[in-house]
Amino acid sequence: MVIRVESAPFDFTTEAGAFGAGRHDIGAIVTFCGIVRDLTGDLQAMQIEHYPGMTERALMKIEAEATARWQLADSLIIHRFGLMRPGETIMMVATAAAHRADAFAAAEFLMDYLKSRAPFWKKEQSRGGETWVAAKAEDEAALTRW
Amino acid sequence: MVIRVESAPFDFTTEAGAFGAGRHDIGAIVTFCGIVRDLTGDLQAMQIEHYPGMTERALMKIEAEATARWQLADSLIIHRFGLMRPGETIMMVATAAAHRADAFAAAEFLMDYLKSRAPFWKKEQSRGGETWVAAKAEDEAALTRW
Amino acid sequence: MINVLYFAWLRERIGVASEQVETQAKTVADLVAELCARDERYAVAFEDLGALRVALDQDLAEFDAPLAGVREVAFFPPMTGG
Amino acid sequence: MINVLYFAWLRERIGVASEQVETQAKTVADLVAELCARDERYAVAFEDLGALRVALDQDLAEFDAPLAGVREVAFFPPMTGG
Repeated sequence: MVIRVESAPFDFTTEAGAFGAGRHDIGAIVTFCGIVRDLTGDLQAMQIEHYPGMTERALMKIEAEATARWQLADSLIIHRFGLMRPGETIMMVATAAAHRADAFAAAEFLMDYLKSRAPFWKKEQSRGGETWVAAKAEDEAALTRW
Repeated sequence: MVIRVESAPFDFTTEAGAFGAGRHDIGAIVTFCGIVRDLTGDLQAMQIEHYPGMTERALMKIEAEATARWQLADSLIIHRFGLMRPGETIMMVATAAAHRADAFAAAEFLMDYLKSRAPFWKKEQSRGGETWVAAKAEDEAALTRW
Repeated sequence: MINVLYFAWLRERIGVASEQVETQAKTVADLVAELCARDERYAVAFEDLGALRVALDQDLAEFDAPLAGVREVAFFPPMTGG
Repeated sequence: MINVLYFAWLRERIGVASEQVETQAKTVADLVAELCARDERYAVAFEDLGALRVALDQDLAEFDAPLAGVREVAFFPPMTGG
């Protein structure tokens, strides 16, 4: 159970490869990787602000809740803050379990809560200016399924 | 959209790293990795038999169905056959999408169908002998949610 | 002539992975009945059809499906991929 | 004395990231009312409380929550992590 909140870029491949390595009690690993996307080609950068202290606290609570609900062998949350370019990795979640249903459910739960309950705010910078990304009603609604 | 059915070991880390690399229209990547687990320490190896020809055909149908149902930028299925040791990677699925809900749903759909509709059969070899792994009612039931 | 394939424990019980079968069977169930009448090994292996699956020319099918035009029939237990 | 923090566009509108506030406010809503009375910038920023969230000592809370014993209050828009 590892939580990292950091500004430096991280390598998803390296992290995914190290996660659960060498263990024989794991049958299923699910990873989620969030990437700065730029559908229109206008985005220059994304700036992520966070609330130091509360961020780690919120992520720990979310991870503890997932561990209480599902049979997990391990879990990992990495979330960056600061400036990122299109195509760069913003964050990742990984879950390991004996069975795939636990790994999938826990990964989706972590993502849903992390979206709306961890204190991060995204601002997009394009040639036209800067815009704070608005929270989506569907992200808040996603929490009701748990 | 890539499907590979092969006996040689593959490196999940390398495959996950190459998947979706360099694209700016992808916001979410979900991967699933299935590993030979050995909860009791008794398992010596797992032997996976498949139906050459039908396997590729079944996986292509499943992947086409996922692509029709969700907005996917890319998808990947790799499944091994032959002899594997505990801790070795059996198979992986990866999905890439602009939004996480599509990536998660498609990955779970691919896994659910691949479990019960792709012609693979697992046999466990332990000191006590060889046993064919029985299909689980819960895996068949999982299909009803789609 | 139909090519008949067997997989997993069904292959082990019948003792061959595939065989060419000369048959006039109209459906999969008719073919199974012919095989069972031929040898005790088949009768034992096909005892519980509910525990078996069938594919016709590499597509899953039902046991009452017609065999007309089919070149390859495969019998096997429920699949355990993933 | 309570340490008050602002994030994202709320921080930009108010013009500071944090400040020490001398207050006798009983609830978060009371504190907001005090701030709004102090300066137009606050009144504009806090115009729609439904679009804002509050955390007391780094735990999410409601606007009617009591401030007794609280050392750090943070105001921010809905979070957009992930």
